[in-house]
Amino acid sequence: MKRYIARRLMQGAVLLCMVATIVFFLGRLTGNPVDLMLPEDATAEDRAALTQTLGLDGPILDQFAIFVGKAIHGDLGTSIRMKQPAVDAFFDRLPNTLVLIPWAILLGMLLGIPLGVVAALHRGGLLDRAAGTVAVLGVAMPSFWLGILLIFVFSVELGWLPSGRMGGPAHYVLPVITLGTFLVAGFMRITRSAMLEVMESEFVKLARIKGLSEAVVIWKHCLRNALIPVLTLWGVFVGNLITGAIVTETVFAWPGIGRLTYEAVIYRDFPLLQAVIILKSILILSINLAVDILYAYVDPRIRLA
Amino acid sequence: MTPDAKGETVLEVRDLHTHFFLRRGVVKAVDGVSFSLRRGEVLGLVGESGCGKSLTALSLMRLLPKGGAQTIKGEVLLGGENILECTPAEMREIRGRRISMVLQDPQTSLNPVFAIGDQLREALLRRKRAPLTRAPHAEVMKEAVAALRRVEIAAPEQRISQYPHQMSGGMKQRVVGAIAISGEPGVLIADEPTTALDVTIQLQYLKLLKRLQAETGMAILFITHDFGVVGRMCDRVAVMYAGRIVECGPVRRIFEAPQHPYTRALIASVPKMTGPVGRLTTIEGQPPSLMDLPVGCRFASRCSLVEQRCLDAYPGTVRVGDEHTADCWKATPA
Amino acid sequence: MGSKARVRRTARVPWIPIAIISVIVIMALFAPLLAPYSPIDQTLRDKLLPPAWMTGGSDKYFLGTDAFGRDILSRLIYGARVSLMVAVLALTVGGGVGLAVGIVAGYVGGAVDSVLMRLVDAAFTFPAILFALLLSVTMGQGLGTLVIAITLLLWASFARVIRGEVLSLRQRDFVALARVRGCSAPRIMLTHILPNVLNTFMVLVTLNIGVVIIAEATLSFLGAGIPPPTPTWGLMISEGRGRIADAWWVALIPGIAITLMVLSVNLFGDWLRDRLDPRLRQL
Amino acid sequence: MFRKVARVFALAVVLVAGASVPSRAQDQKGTLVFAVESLSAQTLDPILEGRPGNAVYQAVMYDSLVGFDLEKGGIGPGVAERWELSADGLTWTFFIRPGQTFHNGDKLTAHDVKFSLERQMGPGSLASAAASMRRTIKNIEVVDDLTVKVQTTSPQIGLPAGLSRAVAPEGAIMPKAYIERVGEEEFRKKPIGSGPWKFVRNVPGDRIEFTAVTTPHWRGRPHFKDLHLLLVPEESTRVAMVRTGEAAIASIGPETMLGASRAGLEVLSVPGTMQAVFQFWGTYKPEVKDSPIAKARVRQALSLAIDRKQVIEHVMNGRARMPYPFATFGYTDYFSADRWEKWAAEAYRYDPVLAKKILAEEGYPNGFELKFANTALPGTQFMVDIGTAIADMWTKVGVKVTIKHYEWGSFAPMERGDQAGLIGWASMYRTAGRPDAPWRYDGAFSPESIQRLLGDKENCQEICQDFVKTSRALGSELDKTKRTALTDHMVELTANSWTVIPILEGMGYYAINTKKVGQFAPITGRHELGDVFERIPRPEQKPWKK
Amino acid sequence: MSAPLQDQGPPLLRVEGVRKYFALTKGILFTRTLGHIKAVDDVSFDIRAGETLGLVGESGCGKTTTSRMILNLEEPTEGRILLEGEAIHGLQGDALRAYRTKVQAVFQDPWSSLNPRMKVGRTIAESLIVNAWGDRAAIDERVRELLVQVGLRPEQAQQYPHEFSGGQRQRVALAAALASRPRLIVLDEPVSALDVSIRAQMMNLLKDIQAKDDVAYLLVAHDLATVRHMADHTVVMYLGKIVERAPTAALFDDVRHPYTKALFSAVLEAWPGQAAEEIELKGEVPSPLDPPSGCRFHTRCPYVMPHCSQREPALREVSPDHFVACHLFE
Repeated sequence: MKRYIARRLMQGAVLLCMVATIVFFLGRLTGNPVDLMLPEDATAEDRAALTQTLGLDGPILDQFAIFVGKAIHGDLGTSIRMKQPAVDAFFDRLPNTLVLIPWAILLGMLLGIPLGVVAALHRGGLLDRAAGTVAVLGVAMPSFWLGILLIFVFSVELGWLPSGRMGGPAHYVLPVITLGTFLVAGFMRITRSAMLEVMESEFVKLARIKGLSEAVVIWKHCLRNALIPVLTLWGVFVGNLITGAIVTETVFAWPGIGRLTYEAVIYRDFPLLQAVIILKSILILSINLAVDILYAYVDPRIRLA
Repeated sequence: MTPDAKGETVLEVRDLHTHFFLRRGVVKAVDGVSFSLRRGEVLGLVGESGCGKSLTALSLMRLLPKGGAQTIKGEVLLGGENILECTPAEMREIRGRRISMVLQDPQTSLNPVFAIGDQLREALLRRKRAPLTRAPHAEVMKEAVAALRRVEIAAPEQRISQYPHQMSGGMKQRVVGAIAISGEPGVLIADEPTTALDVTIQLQYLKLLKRLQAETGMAILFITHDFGVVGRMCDRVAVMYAGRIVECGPVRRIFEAPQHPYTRALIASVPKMTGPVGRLTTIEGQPPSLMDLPVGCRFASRCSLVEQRCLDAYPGTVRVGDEHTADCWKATPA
Repeated sequence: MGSKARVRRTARVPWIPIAIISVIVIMALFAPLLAPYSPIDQTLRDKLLPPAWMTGGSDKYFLGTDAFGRDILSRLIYGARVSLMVAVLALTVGGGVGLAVGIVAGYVGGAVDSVLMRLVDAAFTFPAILFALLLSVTMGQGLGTLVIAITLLLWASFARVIRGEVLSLRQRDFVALARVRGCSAPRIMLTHILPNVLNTFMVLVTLNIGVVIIAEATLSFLGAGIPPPTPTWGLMISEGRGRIADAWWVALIPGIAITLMVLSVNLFGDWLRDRLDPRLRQL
Repeated sequence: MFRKVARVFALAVVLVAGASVPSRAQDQKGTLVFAVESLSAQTLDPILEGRPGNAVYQAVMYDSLVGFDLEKGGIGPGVAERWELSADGLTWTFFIRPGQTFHNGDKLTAHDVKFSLERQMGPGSLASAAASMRRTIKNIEVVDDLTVKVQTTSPQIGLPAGLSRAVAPEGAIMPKAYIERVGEEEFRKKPIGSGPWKFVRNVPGDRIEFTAVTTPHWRGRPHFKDLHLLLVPEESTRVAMVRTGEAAIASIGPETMLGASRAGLEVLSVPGTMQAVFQFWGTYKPEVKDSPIAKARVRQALSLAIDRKQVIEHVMNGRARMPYPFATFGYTDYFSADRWEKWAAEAYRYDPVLAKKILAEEGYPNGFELKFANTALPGTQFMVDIGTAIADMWTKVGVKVTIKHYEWGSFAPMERGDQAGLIGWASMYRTAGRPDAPWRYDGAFSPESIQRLLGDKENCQEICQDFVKTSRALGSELDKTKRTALTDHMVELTANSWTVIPILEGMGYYAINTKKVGQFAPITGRHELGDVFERIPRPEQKPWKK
Repeated sequence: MSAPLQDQGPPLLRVEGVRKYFALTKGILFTRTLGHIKAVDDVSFDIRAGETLGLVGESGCGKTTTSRMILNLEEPTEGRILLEGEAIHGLQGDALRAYRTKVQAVFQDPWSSLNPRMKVGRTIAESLIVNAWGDRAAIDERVRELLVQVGLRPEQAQQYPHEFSGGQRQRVALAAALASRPRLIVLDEPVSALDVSIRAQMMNLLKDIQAKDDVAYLLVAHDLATVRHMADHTVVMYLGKIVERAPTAALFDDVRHPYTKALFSAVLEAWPGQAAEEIELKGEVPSPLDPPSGCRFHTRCPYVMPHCSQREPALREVSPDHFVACHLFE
């Protein structure tokens, strides 16, 4: 296991280097933040001065060398727009996103897994198709559209829920629904197919031969096995959620890293953008690693291998 | 020990029909199977793949695969009670306690995510009718160890906390056996339990089964395609072909004087360890499609002795000897 | 061998989704014939008319008009064209690259596999939407940018699934036998592996049509899609989102269109998967 | 890194931190919530925010040296009550309003003014005019506690305007003693100003909270107890928040205006703050000599093809007006506003027939192909709409328009300080009005500028040279009449060149929930509300009107 | 080191001291080898043209790895394999292609050995196509001929594998193996997945083809009766080693090695009540990662002697052409 983790960490490091390099050069191609920071009638002189202040004037390779040198020491630069260390900006906002994600996953699982089980139990039947349709509806609706509709219905028309921003528990409802619905289909599909596979297996037959009740057979023997592939999805989903957060956080004025990312692109805040992408990659990689370790815990075949 | 008299019939199957209802048609996988099983006896059910022997077993357990399989006719009398008429709840009570089963593939028969002990525990608790969660753990585990010891697993105390993937195939099949017999069932169905095992391990397992049977007096329905296993294990043997039992009788009689041409050909086609090495006898052709069965004898198209009447009508079951029957026009009644 | 009769109960053919998909495809193909107006022609005086059946609606505009007085029905019809074009292009390019990478990585294995799979991991780590945003900012908005961006979003997931399939195919005897018969590696990949992953590929394509359409819409929402006035469904929602309170039809109608379309292709894809490859459990 | 992670999780646990606010005078109560699409840098150090328009949140807590004329727009008294220019035009003297204090009780004196201006000019400053201030300001001298003298290297007529918030936040006055005592880091964490609102908390990416000063303030003592500025990038969400009362005021665009007013919200528009313009880069360059748009008449025809009234009516929901010539607004000093208003009404009329006729005369009876670059700053979706509408109008006179939308930051020619990429194109963007037109004109037309619309150093022909001459003269002309004449000449030159053509004027829109705030009016020419919050009454109070 | 079989002529295939170790490693940058799975450990035998060699053993004994090395699907760790005197590993280009025409294979599982997306005619023709054997018409003719040879109808070339039963598929697989007129066909459990009645058909067919085409077989099997009917020579393997090797008839007459004896007694004869000398082995096959010292069978051997665990027995000739690796025969 240790060896496995070590290897994964190594791979992660290589990956991060790739990501960092791509981001650096791509970011430099996308435009210059100077113009966004200056009024339209700034003079060429103002422009040059600001470019120098921001350290954007050297040859790009020199800039890259400086970037790498600092990055090794954990300094991913200072946000041009917010004038604070980019790493700090990221970690300031990260909790706001992190409090959203578990709820979204929970919502996805609470709806998706039972739907998947029901669909598998009624394979090919009406309930299967109904469950499938309900679940797929989540992926079929663009999340920004869903978010706007939810605000319009539940906040503006009905006045039940606040329409945006972080706040008390009520503030979580709409963003979590927006973020979580698209997971339902994923969880449902994988639960369904895993259940179908497991339900055909010999050990389920043996469990029935033992005379166990149908509930124990389905919810203990089948589901526990079916949950293993469900778990592998977590890694993918968290990645999706972090990306999906860009849209959700924009719609709901949620001050998380999704919004931060979007702003970093829009304002060409290179250091911030680099930091956000690199730190996000670290986040996704660590979550994937954590999921794999968890996976090993759930599946004894891996744990004890 | 139950006070059953030796030779008492514990399981009787009468005219069992289990069909698959598919959109393409009806697959008559089990199409009129009858046999009986006596206490302490091993009945071999032999046949080639697709002849319906496994489905017969699953029909007896009422564990038909999903997707259109249905027992439409017949009786399965377990101790005189037709279990086809039981409610699902009653059937759960019967399974594992009065009739149990060992499956073919030891690799997939155990749930990979639970320790061996857990899986045994479920079965043991069932026997005690105790709620799954409330029995004292230590006591049940002690019983689980005993159950493993009974199937000759070395160091059962350690094995109990292991997971299936940590065991060899032979060992897993023993655990499956331990689970299957933990409810002291009167009838055990063994569906090709040794097919996936190496020959030396197979021998160990068969001997174990024999011993367990001697200890408990259970009746075993032993499903196999291997005449060697039949010869070693069984008291009587029923030969199945295309959904029907075509011949049934004591093992020695079947081997020495098979009455059905299919049985005869089948035994002849098996390569032998002794005797001359020459061309093997073969059965040409293929078994008929279970979706489109002929009206006459199902073996007629491959039979070397075929006559017109074989094609016209299915031959009845003919008593050809003491406890020996054959479904053939040419069989001579005893 | 037991007498286990292997039966697969196929789900019923999803006629309603197929009908919806057909309607949309026909809309896309024959847009100039079907659309009552030009999708970009503005009539500012007729702006924000509600659908014909509502009070204030005009018979001229069945689904109403948007803020520029453009006919929503016509835009919807032409929008189908753009959405499908993006889907076809992105799936051809992204799916094709993923297919090739998956086959090579899975079959060749070893270092090649490691390198390719690390690339796939990198693609998964790198937020694709972000990449698309960056790209649209770098290259300017447009169909090409959009297709490249969505391609980058797709190829890795294709590659990963296909590779998994190839790994299990490689274990099959016919692949070893092909080597024994003297087939070269490229030949085996082309004649033995490729035809056997095509089912999986088709299922992936179907299930990903929805992903592409949503991605296109999302990028339009974030201002990185196909630029106006070209009608795309995502752009229509984006343009109408501010008016949801007073002119709901501008955003709601394309939203429903996207939802129906994606729902249909997904249900169709689910069915296809059940039919062709029930083991396939990818999203 | 570990500490950071630990902090993150600690924060994640504490979701909402309740802040206890001490009780205060009865006449200040409630919270004024303002939702805005961008808080830009969201920093409260004035030297770290370059764009004036985004500094709405700094205006709340800092006063600037020069303020506004609340009635007419343009500049007016601020921290300095009045200012005067020496006869040689090289020294500005500012007279500080007495009795001003910072939030920590320190007196605001001329020392703070000198300190602030020097800090804005300093090397760490990102202020947009830092470079030009360094170049033009020779010396800053504290005469006494309430008097400051600023000496410039050459006459700088526009200096007071440059130190007002109407142009740039460079005039913000910071507490010298405090910053010197606690250092820059601490100042940025706990900023202190002299404005009517005190800083409470800054949650990056989410909001900034202020609380009202309890003492009287020359800008007005706030009626609300607290002020929250919320960052809500999605416009429909902002409107929704005003509808639900979660916010009292939100910045909006024309596209949500109708919905907002139908929903019973009041829609406020700020007159004359910005222009939508389209312009042609490098028309004088040899490589575009044969291009249709190298001809001024063709460019004029394109202007005639635009139905501005339609755009104002339908795209802007009637909340905009016909423009003056480029970047000249009603409140601009030294400028014959009436004359140009009349001129513009005629020149910018809608006459597609004439447009077609001109095109035919110039040799394009069947139109020509035109590439049209449309740029929009974040939060100005309506610019895309305007561009789309105009492209359609041009199409209707036979011009085949290919429209391409850019974000401001990716507007390639701007970023390189070179228009190579857009030569031969029409391009459109939004420009802010300036109280001092010459400054804005210099940035657009002079051969040294970034845009150099009339000519560059290699190609500076007649008009270009005339412009340079006029512009130089304006820089040092102290006589008001002569100055007006020069300004008018400059406007005339550029307007008749048809290189920059305004479309409409006035964009600063807000949706207001009247149950949450009382009646108030914005400051003309000041499209953000940073200097108005303290005057906004509570709903039950009497309206604040200019 | 064991001596090769005594032969009348040069062997078609010679396996010389072949070992195959699969390394188990640890570490990322600096890998340490923890140990080796000794799948095949010093195996030698010859196959003569036109004859059948049976390779018998339980799962994990190395028989399949050996056959895969002969098929050039795996490289041996040590030792070499010669076909007609030429080492087969390391062949390139034309030489490799020529080798591929000479050695073919039929595998156990009829369901996995045919490409489900390829018409069977194309599968059969494949080795002809890749080796540019002839033009299209000639290849079609050859495919028809092969189909008839294996007892199928020529028009079945146009069908896909799913239209065939297991036995028919195995015939197709055989036809495909025969297409290039190989000198040796590796038969890896060719009949064990087939039903009893089909199995006999297949075995007869294999024998007929051998008689006609003079092709040699390497028959990998676990079923002794099948080997008895098919093979001229038999090699018994246990844990990667050859324990006994003899002409089939001699072996079945006079079983020497205790393991072979156990194997024989575990065969369940289809004749009930035949009480032979029965050796029931205790326990399971040890892990090839950590095989027992000395004689690998000593942990389960009923005749185990103290020195069995110390010294490895050599394969020695106990009677003409009958080799046994056991200390009992020293």
